[in-house]
Amino acid sequence: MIFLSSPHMHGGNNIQLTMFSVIIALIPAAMVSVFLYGWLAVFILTTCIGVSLATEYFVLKWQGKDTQRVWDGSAGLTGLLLALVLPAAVPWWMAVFAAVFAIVLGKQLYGGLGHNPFNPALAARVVLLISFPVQMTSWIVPMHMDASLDMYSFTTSLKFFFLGPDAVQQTWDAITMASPLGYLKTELGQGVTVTEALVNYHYSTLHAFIGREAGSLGEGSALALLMGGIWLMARHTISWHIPISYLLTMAVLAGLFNLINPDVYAPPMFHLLAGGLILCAFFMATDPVSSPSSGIGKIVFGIGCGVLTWVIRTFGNYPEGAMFAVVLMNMATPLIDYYVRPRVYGHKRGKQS
Amino acid sequence: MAFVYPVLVFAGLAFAIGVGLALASRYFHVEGDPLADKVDALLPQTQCGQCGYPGCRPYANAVAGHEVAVNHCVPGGERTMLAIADIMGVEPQAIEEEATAPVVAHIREDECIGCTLCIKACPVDCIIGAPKQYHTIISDHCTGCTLCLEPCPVDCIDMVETPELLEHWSWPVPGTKRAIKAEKRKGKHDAQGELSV
Amino acid sequence: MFDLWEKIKQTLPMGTSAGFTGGVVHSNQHKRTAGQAIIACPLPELLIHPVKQHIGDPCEPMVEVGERVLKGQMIAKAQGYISVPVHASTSGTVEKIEEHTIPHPSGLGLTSIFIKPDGLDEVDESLHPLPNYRSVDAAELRERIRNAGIAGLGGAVFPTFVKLVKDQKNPIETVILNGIECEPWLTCDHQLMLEKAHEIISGMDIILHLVGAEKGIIAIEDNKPDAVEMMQKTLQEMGLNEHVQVQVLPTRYPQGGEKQLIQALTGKEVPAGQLPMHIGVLSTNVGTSKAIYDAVCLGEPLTERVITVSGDAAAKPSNMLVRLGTSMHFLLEQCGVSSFEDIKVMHGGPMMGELLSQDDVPVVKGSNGILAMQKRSIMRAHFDEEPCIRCGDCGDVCPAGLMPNLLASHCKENQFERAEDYNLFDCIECGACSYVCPAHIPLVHYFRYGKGQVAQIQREKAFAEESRIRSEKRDARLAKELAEKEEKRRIAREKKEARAKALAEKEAAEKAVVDKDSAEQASAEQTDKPEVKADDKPAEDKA
Amino acid sequence: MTEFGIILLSAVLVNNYVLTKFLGICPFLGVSGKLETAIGMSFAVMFVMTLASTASWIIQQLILIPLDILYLQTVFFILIIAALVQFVEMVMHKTSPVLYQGLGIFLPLITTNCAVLGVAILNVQQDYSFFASVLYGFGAAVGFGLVLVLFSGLRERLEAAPIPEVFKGSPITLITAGMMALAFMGFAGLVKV
Repeated sequence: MIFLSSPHMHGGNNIQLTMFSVIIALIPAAMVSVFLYGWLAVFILTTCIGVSLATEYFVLKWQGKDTQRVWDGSAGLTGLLLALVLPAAVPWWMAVFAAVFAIVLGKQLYGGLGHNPFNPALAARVVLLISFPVQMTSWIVPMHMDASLDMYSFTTSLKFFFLGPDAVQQTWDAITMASPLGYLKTELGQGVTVTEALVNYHYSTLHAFIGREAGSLGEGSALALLMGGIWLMARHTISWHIPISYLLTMAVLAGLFNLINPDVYAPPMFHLLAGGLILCAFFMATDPVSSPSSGIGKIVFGIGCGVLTWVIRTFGNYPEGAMFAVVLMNMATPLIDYYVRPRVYGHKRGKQS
Repeated sequence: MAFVYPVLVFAGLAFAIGVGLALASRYFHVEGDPLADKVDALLPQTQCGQCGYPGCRPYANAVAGHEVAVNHCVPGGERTMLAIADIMGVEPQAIEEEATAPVVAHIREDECIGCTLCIKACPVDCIIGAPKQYHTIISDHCTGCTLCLEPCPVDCIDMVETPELLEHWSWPVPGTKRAIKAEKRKGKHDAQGELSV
Repeated sequence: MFDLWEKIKQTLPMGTSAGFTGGVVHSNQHKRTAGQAIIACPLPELLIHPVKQHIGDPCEPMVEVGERVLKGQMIAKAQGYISVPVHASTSGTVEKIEEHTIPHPSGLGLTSIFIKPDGLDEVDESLHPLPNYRSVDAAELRERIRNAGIAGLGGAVFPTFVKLVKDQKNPIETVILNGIECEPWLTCDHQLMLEKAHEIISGMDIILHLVGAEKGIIAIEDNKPDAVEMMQKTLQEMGLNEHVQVQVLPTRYPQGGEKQLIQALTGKEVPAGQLPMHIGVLSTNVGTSKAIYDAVCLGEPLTERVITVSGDAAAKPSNMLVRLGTSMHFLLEQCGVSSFEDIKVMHGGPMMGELLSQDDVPVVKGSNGILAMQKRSIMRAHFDEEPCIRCGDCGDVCPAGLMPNLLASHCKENQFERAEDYNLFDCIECGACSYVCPAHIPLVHYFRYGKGQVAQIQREKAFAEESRIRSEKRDARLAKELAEKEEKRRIAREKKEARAKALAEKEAAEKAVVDKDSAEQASAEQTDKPEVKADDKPAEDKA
Repeated sequence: MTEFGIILLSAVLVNNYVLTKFLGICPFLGVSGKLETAIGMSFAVMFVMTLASTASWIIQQLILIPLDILYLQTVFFILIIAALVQFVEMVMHKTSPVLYQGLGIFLPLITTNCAVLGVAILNVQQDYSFFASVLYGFGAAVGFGLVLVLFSGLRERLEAAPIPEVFKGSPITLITAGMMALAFMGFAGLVKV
């Protein structure tokens, strides 16, 4: 006999719906990436998503699980997110490796959906960054910046993606450029002030906002990401806690230090729009599985991400710290869930009965 | 003679540390075995002796002294085993005998000859009666240890399952269709494994 | 800082209303019976009264099989303090007293009194009407409310008289009348407020008088504007609108929960492990208030109540005045349910109610709704459980501020200590978490499982402790018996020896007397003597 | 002051003993199964490491260098560490028998823990001042404790996860530890030592 407990009504939400809303929210950003990098972006997106889905299918089959779960949207979302954090210069095998790593080591080995301690896409991205630092920090010049560059047509892109720069008779230097964060880091290391560096780079806040700067595929346009993120928040698919506390912490920290010494510390607006911060804040850090469950826990998580991102960007070797920060905070998630709990009705805060 | 100094220094230091530790060990001496108490508190206290020890306390002492495995308490079942393994910091071990449904002893009074042998056997003193009188079992206190079955010369004691009480009813673990399916699959998988072996 | 956060949280659109933490909003589409006049259910052929229809100790039957009983006659008397009696709901004869399935998720039974109605509906008039209750002693009023068998009719069925005390230490300041009815489908309280406003408010006046409270609040959700209007109008007519006010709250489940309602109305929380009276609040359901009025002013014990009979399988859903003890299947047949094949009967609302087994069970005091649901619509709410994606939606809607996903996973892993550490026992089982869970995890079921297991472990622990004491006592007794036996044996031995010695001495003396003259025997005596002396010593020591 | 801050930060995050130096792996894997035990172990290691670096500095400066017997460094250090561990063990047995049981064999094993000996030897190699070496020992222990506690939190979650049979236990634990080490690479270059 099966006992069914109340409630005998359901609100109608389900995992598939959640996952597909996030995918839909990422479509503007994916479109911007295609606009910036042409066919290259299309190849990377399709490779990552396709390989993720295929890997998921084979792993599920190998484990004797229900292969229908491929369509719950989580593998597709992982592939999409992974593609969006990769630079356009990655060769095909790196994209494939990252997708397989994300699905197999990032997720399925931990027992599949709901059990991965780290965000799979970010874990794969961190592995790539540490293993192939050069390729992962070289950014293809976006299409609008150098229209004369023959990089974006279907055949050239295809050759480049599969055979590398030599196949398209291009040198690495000619087709890549530094991202604002990377440029700033190098210049600051040589004693140039922040303002000078940004002027030399022809940095424009407006461009960074609407998406005309070099970077990973999905990092380009803060506008597109914000559109998706705010839509998700309005739908209650993601809660506001992590993005808001993350961005706020970043802004406060950057602003504070920028006030202290504007020559060394970049202004808050630059930090907010540069790199993968917005993508991480709205789509990576909010990955429900690897972030805390309670509202307060999420705020602590967001603050931690903000601090770590700023610290790594400002003092570390790597120009971009958002991904590291999120993975590092993912490690702390179980502890946050254990120690930071919401106040229970009828109890005083901090005192567990 | 260059080696004399180092040797002396080393010996001296070692001696000083030795004395210090000896004093400390006296100061931090642990009385009794608090662990055995903790283990004893986890045992169901049926005093049934199925673990091979004459009661729960002796088994607790043996477990606390790492003399015996943690999986010998039959009535305690898996939960007790896990709790003991947890507190002892050892790997959980499989329970050899399945714990049965809770039972209590019941005397068929018309057959009882009043020999008082069961009264002597009961570890928790829950059988009342006098010589040549019917005995009866206070079922609220019976631990279901079955120790009274053996001595009864006329085999008039039964073990009966305790009735399910409304106020003691509790929700079973949720069983969804998928969980049931998975369970079935696992069973099939195990069966296949056995076949192939 | 965190308190500030709590304040900010209340102003944000994230599953919180101004009133209480968490909660979900249901649409009104399931309130099919809203606005339908209460109709009386016909007399069934058999009435079944379980001896326990409240929270607390079960009653003891006080009628014999074959005895004739009248409507309102007490047929089972209260045992213990937290207990209220059961009354016959029509006149007839007691057919039998035996176990019968009760409306409980377990499908287990309880001793019940079966009454065969004679159709006369003759009323037992031993309880006199007391319209002038203000002149009556409070203790007597309480006793009357108890003897009328009144327990909370909102569903919790806690004996009402227990709450109606005038305590110097915890004076009741506010009496809350709960007309929230936040469960989807249910409309019985709504309709009761429309039709029996006068009685309800009179009942509240009795409560105010009993506990000596000054202020009364009638809480109604904003999806029942007609009830609000009716209550306000009646209060004005009765001239009570100075003390008692109607407060309209935004519709949100589970606002009808006692603790949540108190939080929503007063902003105060009932401290854990305490009762509303400890913060000077008393809350009762509108139906209970009406029952109190009936018992005091009309002299009628609790024998019938208003029930919403509805569900998606009921062709003619309605609000019905039903005799307690009426068969639920009979009731559903009145509402257009013809076959019980593909139907699940639900007792209570869909959020907190229970599915019943296929057996026919009687209506009890706590039945506020009986819903006939299609099996497939039930299954639609109980999808297969998928892995938790830890989205935290459950925590956002939890009115108790728990973290349901972690709690459930601890219950699932049988880590009950951890679960208790996460305040398992503060869960009110409202079901909001399961309702929003995208992974369809039966969270409430896990909590119930966990609570049951914890209770069982505690019972086993208590039993083990008792057994240990008994066993230790037995060991001590055996040791003592052994010692006593040894002692006795020793005493016996010594006595024997002493006797033997005395005998020997005596014999020796006699011998000595006899052989005194014999010179050659004197030497023999000398050889004997040391032996006797050696034996002598212990006996002397003992003495 | 800045120097001390850098020493501490470097020992805790950048040159974390477990995740970048790969020292002390055996207690890291052995006692990270439960949060409570991990916290207890962290404190025990913190105590032993701080005292060990203090004592080793004293011995280095007052005995080994004056007597010119640096070749006996390891022997002396092990003697001191063993005594300290013995002491901690006695105290723990008295004050917290459950933790004592929980740590089990890993408590006496702190004696031969490479992290503790490592802290003593690296300390004298880097020629720190007394205060700096104490701080370094403490920082290394905090780093060890931090990672151990984080890891135990993760492992408690893994416990409940339906991990494929072949990866249960050590494999998934090592994979997770590897991921943690990768993430800690993000701190690279945070302080230029």
